[in-house]
Amino acid sequence: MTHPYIPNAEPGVRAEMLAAIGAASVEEFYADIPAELRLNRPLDLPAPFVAEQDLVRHMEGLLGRDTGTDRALSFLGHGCYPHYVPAVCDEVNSRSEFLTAYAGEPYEDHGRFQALFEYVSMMGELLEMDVVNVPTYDGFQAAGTALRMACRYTGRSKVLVSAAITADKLSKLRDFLAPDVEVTLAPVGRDGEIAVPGLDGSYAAIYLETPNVYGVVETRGRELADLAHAHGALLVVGADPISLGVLAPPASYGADIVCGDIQSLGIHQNYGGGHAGYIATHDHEPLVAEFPSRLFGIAPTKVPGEYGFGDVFYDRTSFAHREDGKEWVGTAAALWGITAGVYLALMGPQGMREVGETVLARTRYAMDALARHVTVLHPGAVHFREFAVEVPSSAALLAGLRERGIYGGVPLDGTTVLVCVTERHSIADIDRLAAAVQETL
Amino acid sequence: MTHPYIPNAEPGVRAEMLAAIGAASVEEFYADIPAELRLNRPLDLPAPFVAEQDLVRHMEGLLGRDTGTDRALSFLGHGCYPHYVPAVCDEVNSRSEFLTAYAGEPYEDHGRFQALFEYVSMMGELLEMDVVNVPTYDGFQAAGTALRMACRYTGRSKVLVSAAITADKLSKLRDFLAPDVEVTLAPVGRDGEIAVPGLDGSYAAIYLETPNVYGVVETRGRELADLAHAHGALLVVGADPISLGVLAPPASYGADIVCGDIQSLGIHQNYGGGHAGYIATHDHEPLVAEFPSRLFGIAPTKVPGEYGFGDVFYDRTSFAHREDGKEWVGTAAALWGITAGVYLALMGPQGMREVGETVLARTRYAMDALARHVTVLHPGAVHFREFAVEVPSSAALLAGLRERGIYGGVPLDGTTVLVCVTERHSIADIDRLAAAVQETL
Amino acid sequence: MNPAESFAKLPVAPKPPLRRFHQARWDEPIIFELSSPGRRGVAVPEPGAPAVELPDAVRRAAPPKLPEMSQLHVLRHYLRLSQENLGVDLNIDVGQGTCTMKYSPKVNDRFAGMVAELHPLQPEETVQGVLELYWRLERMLAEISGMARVSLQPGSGSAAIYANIAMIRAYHASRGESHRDQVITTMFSHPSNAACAKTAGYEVITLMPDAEGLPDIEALRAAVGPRTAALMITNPEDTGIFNPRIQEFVGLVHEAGGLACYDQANANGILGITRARDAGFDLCHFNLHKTFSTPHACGGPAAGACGVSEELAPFLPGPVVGFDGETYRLETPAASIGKVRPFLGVTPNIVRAYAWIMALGAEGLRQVAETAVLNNNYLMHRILDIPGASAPWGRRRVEQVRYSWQELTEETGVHSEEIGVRAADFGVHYWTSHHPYVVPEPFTLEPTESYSKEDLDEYAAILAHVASEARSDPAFVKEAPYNQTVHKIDMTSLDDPAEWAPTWRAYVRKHLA
Amino acid sequence: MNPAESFAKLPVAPKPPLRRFHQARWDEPIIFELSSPGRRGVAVPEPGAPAVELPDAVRRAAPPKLPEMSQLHVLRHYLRLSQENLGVDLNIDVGQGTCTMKYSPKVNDRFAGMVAELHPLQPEETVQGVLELYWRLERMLAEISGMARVSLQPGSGSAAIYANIAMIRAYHASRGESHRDQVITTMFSHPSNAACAKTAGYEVITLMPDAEGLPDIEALRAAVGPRTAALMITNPEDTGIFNPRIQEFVGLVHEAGGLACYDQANANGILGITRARDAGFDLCHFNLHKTFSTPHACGGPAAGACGVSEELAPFLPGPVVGFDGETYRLETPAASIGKVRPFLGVTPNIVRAYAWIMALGAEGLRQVAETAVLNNNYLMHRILDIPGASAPWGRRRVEQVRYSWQELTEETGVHSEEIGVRAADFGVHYWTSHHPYVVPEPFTLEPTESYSKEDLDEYAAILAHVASEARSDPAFVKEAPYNQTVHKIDMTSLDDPAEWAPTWRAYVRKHLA
Ligand SMILES: Cc1ncc(COP(=O)(O)O)c(C=O)c1O
Ligand SMILES: Cc1ncc(COP(=O)(O)O)c(C=O)c1O
Repeated sequence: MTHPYIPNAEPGVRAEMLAAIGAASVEEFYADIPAELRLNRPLDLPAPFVAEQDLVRHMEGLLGRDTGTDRALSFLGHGCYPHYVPAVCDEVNSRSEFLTAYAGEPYEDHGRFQALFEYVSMMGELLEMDVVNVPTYDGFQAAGTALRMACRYTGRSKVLVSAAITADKLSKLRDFLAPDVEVTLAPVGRDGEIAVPGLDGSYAAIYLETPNVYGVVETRGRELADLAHAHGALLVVGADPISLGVLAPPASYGADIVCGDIQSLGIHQNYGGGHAGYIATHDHEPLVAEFPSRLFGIAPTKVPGEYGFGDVFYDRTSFAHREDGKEWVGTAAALWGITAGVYLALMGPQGMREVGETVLARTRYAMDALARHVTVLHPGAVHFREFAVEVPSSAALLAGLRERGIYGGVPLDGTTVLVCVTERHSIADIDRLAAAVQETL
Repeated sequence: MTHPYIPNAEPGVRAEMLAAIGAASVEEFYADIPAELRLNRPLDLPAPFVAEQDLVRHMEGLLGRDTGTDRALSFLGHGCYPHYVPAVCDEVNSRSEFLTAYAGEPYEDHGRFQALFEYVSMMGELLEMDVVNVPTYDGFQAAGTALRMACRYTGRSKVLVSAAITADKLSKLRDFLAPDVEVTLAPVGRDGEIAVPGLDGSYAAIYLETPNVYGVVETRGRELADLAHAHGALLVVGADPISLGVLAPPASYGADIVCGDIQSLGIHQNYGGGHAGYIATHDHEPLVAEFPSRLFGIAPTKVPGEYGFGDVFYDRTSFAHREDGKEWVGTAAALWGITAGVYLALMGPQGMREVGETVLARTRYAMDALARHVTVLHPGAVHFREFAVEVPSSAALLAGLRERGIYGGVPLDGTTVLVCVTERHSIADIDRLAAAVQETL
Repeated sequence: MNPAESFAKLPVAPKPPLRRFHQARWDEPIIFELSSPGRRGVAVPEPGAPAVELPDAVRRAAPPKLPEMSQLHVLRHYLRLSQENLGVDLNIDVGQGTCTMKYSPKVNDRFAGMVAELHPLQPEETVQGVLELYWRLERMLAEISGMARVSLQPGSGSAAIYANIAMIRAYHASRGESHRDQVITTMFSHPSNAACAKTAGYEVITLMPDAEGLPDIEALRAAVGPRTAALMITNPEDTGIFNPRIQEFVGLVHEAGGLACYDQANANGILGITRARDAGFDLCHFNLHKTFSTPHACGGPAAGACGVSEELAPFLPGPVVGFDGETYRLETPAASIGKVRPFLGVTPNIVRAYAWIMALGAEGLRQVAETAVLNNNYLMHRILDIPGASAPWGRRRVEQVRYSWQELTEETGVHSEEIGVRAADFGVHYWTSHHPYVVPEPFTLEPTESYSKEDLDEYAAILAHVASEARSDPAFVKEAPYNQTVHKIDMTSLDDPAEWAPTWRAYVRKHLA
Repeated sequence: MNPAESFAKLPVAPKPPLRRFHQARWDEPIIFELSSPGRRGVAVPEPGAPAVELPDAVRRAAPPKLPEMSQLHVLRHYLRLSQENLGVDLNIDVGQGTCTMKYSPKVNDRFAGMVAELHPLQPEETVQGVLELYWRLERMLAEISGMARVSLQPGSGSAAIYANIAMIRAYHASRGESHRDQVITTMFSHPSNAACAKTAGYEVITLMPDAEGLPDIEALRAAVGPRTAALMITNPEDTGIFNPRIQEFVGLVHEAGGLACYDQANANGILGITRARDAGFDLCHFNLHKTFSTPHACGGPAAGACGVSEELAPFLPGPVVGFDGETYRLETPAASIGKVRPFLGVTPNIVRAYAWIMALGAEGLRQVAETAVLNNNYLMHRILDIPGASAPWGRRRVEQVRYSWQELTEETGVHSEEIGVRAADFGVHYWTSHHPYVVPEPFTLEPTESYSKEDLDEYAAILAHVASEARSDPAFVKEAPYNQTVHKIDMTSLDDPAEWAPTWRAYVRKHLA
């Protein structure tokens, strides 16, 4: 049987094509592969499910064993968030034309260019910055690249990084910056915010996140911006865009580069496969010159009133100049950018404000509800979406909750649990968590 | 808040539009509705879920209580069948352009016309008939209309209907034919086939189905065709197209009108919402004149090599002539027609043969497996997809199976159960059923 | 990159008033022409059990000549065809008047998918969720119509009309009044009212519009009598005019012993404003694929709902869903007309309609109605500004308007249908109206609540432009389309039995042999 | 209906040799231009709890100027844009050479959806299914590459290359050989090899092709030495030529104490034919979005897989999935370089790649390879028939070919890029190739196994036609496109800081103020 995915495997066509080429067999095309490199046996792989229905059964059997957050009450966050995904987001990103396209020209792929231009433009409004990249892989990469951009821009090779970031992200930053950038950690204050550090002229940047790993909203951004600028450094801020309907955009208090992950904007948790990173700056040529990612911009066409698009300042990239470009560029996470654009267009300014207000209020409600049973850390700070609690045993608490159908949070250590509350958690959900915590303890 | 579905409910726009029209308020447009007909209170409806996420929760809560055939092992058939639906079928019928279109002209809706033309054309190949309608509602309607077509064509008003059809379909036929067509039932022979009836010149048609309600493949089609024709009547055959890769198309043994349901061709069970009816004839003008449905055909355009489409013989329809058209035409089940076309194109002749062979073999395997524990009816007949078994108590057996996670079949009466086996049932599934039957008895 | 010389400057000029549309044109062959032997789009599992030998009498002799294609090629073909189609999601779909082309929320498709794997004959205890949903939707539609019970079984508006007539027939029969053999309808009621009545065995009497565009009440007086089984009427009719004397119409029919049946296929403009039962109707029906937003799906699957008074309830098609305060059950009404279609109804659309109402609530439905009516009157205001367009019988309209290009046609020779085809060169379309064209050179617009003011302005601007083209260059308009998938079609062969080709098979036989 | 006079006859004439394509053109404004105050596309639930007052320092002062649109209008805009885009599902996508544009089966998207609601930090016992899938895919890729372990964490091919370099760096460091500060690559290896190495702190040495189009082995001999950290090489290179001396290359590097790292982004032509480890490589990577069929998604999300020998396994990014015969667990390799991305990997694509292999099996993968290579050689045969097209360095090719229009350009002045743009007027496209253009006027075709002979014939016919147009009317070709969504773009402003507009905000400020 000719496999449904391989039309020219049909013997008749195959013979016809070989005849047209004048080749006796496909083997001829492999003439350059030396005999000693040839694998002279079939690959040792499981027997296939050629019939689609058999494959479906297999996959349903395999993945049906998982108990997703749709079948439990989940308060897991810590870098991947269960915000509500409007159906239109999924509709748009599952369109064949977007899902299966790649890298056509701004003509036959006009739609992709416009959709991504609109995404970066909406992000620009949210961030109050004029330059936003076509997404890089994820927020980790965005932070790493933002710091490298700061180093290249300032000509320095030291960065001060807030300790209030996830261990995983720090691991990525260390590896990514390792060869030539020195990373110093700024400690976290008792209030859960970055402690205002000492700085000198050797630093390229201060990097902090808001909300930070504890869900704490950093309030001293302006002070830190002034400090950085006073020493010729940049302020680089990691911000979750979902918060920016209510929280001040970092640019407003002096951030020079803003970066983060857009998974919260209309993208499912996807077992960690829903990430995409943004990096934003002002329209300042020397800083724009340091972006490795693609930047899309409007360009006129021969026809008045027609919007064309193209690559802004392509010469920066490794596509243009290999190792002489900035870092590298390649396939990253464009479709999530389009999706986030759809999300922002659906939400509009009101929706973004409301989702922010709802998350703030429900987070606070959850903190208050849990505070009756456990110690809530940094109770005086403004929290967005996450907060940490101290418990006798993280493992015991979480196991107890799990028995009650609740994924109670992410253990930060043996006695600290990070709880995530979004607009998808109803007040009743939070009450259920609080009751279960009480029972479990 | 302006509802996301109602852009002009926004007060500013609303006021602007009223001003443009010169109306003080929307009330003015209702001037023709007398005060005594006005509902002077809000409708008494449940509080809405305006936020999409709240609606999702509500719907998941409501429908999550059902245990579908994807969460049990189901042998239910009896007019609605669990054939495998290739993913491409769902992909095509969920395309916005098809899902949300209606009744444009053959220009701006060229795609719909071509897709439906191709559907009827593929059905024509399967049926070996030249005329197939754009789908009517379902197989019930198709049978009713086919019989009315036969009556109009012959000028007679009596039909002989095989008793081997479902009670529901008979109910529909009785109601639909009631005013002016007399329905006589032909008994079922001991072999499970229609008993060859007596006929006279007052009959417009003999109607039988194959496979019939017992899953029995009727073998005396030619004889019945000759009988009908000898008396100036038509042979109308109800056939499930999924069987026609292996079973002879009724036209090949003399059927004049063939009809049925296409739910088996790539359409989910949908709790009974996946039905669409087909009617087919030869290209014989007087019979074509009796179709009430739309027929789409190829027409040339101004540009050579361009396929245009349009309505064939539109003058037949109630759209053209109201009560002087044939029955009526309206919105029916076009998207399922497109879907069935996709299915047939995916399957091709080989796929249709293979699915037929697999269903035949597994049906027989299931009959043999159950025959070890219960009495299988009509064991000598060829069965396709369904067969009946006699048991001490249908209710007891089915309840017992249900406890074991099995929907064992449809009870035809207190001691007869109809079992359905398709290509989706593995041999292991059938063995599991047989074992459970044994345990239950 | 190596930018050439500059030939255009930023900023981009403002867009011109009309969209420079071109529809996707893939010039696709017919699917059979894409076939190549031996290929296939999906594989089927081996039997895994002994093959069954079929007797000659039932064995297929030659394989069906279906296309043989790999999966990508099937998909690609249909995706290309899909791009060659408009739909509510793509265009300003206000031109299919009486068809209520509204937004069908995407999230509702997801809900519809939740019932995909339910079998209609599952044990009732395993389908309490979907049964409750049916029950709740029935209760909501009962409230909206004022009726006692509602059947959700019919597969469309016309099927619901037919079910209503079947109930009317059964009702009269149950009272020994089977001599009632006439149904009265109106010329501006949907043709299915007349056609279904005729199919059900009735003689059809059609009331023509009076000078005000309303069905002639004197003609009704003349028509009613002991043979009257029912009045089947739309209101507002296809004209968009609400008949203020509707209660009188109902009264006259009731006095004669007939029933009054309300075609509420499109109730979009009067949701929460006025109800069928309150005007005295005994039966009514809704199209869930219109007012209640389920998608039109290229012409179905659709769904109809029949609402009836207490008196007619025993005749409803069965089953209906009953509720004892704890459990939902399928029940067959006492004197049921039986099945009008398989099983309980077109469930995916029942689910969508339910979800749509639940997203809006009472206040939302009222906003739907008011906005639909506002949009309609606003669009009318814009259309009537176009020289050559008119709306017979003055300006009173609810949610749709039957317009006329009579004046333009007289002036230019360009017909309404031609204007519609040319309008589609700008990415929108319209439907003229049902035959016969009582309003000359008609077109029927119904903007519903889904469209924005900007949409309506764009739509009116397109028609204004085409009307002016008709004046300046009528031949150009008549030779349209230019920017769509195909060019002007010669339809003549479609009515010629020697030529017509309703399948590829017929085409090959007649034209390629 | 009232058919007019006939002007065309059946049968329809045969289709002309080239498709009369026109892409959808909706002339859409930028989304901000569709905004109207107060509208919205989706509602958010009320807090249901007391509001939190934000301190001034963190409260947003002015609302973001996002568009305000109803749901249908957002959807419509994006659906229109989607129609203005090509994709594998729509076109004969053989022109993005080295990008392996193959069919991504629709059913696999459904599987991808099954992990949508999994959180990456769920307790391991609640995600045994997806962990098993990771583990199984790792085992299969290990078999396909011959490597000991495979990380599925990287988000793309380039990210996998970077992870490989990071492992190389860690490996040398662990042996006290951090003085190794050079990476050798080749000009026809993907630029990310050079760029990632540079980012990781290495000096990059690039081998140029020799007279046969293969990387110059003498140059390699000259380059290797005590500073050599690794060779990073593609094979077959972007030219499509398999380097028969690859084992020698690896040997030379090994002798110098360096590691050999194989860019197998695109292994489509050699699946089951030859394996990275068997040629002595220490590391390799696959692009799951190429060879293993996950969709390209307009440029990601993608997925990369890093395969390594036993010796390098301790350095893999963490976590990886371990299996004790009963339970699947997340484990961190002993000397892990740490995270290269959040969590475990781009799971939806891991799922798709797994399903794709499981639909094919060993025999199917071999058919994939053989058919990809057959298709490539067949297409090359057709392309080389076009006067003006050539494929430098003879006819030996595996799954792709870097062609040249040098002769045509010399004759006509029309450049490769222009030919590609004009070809898109027929519904297909191509990519020239990576900079710098070592092959003059390049274009790179890679037909993969997904396309039919008919597709390849059509593609070749389009290029032949455009080439002949270039001869007969070069200016016409240079002014293309004509049948696409937009017309010829003036790109000059994009490189001018005073003019460029990388967001709407910048555009408004610079050009509309
Ligand atoms: C007023 C009216 N009645 C009845 C119908 C018939 O509905 P359907 O097309 O669903 O059969 C329609 C729709 O076309 C209608 O607008
Ligand atoms: C040979 C080769 N290596 C590496 C890459 C980079 O992969 P990605 O685009 O996923 O970063 C590609 C794809 O462009 C490639 O073809």
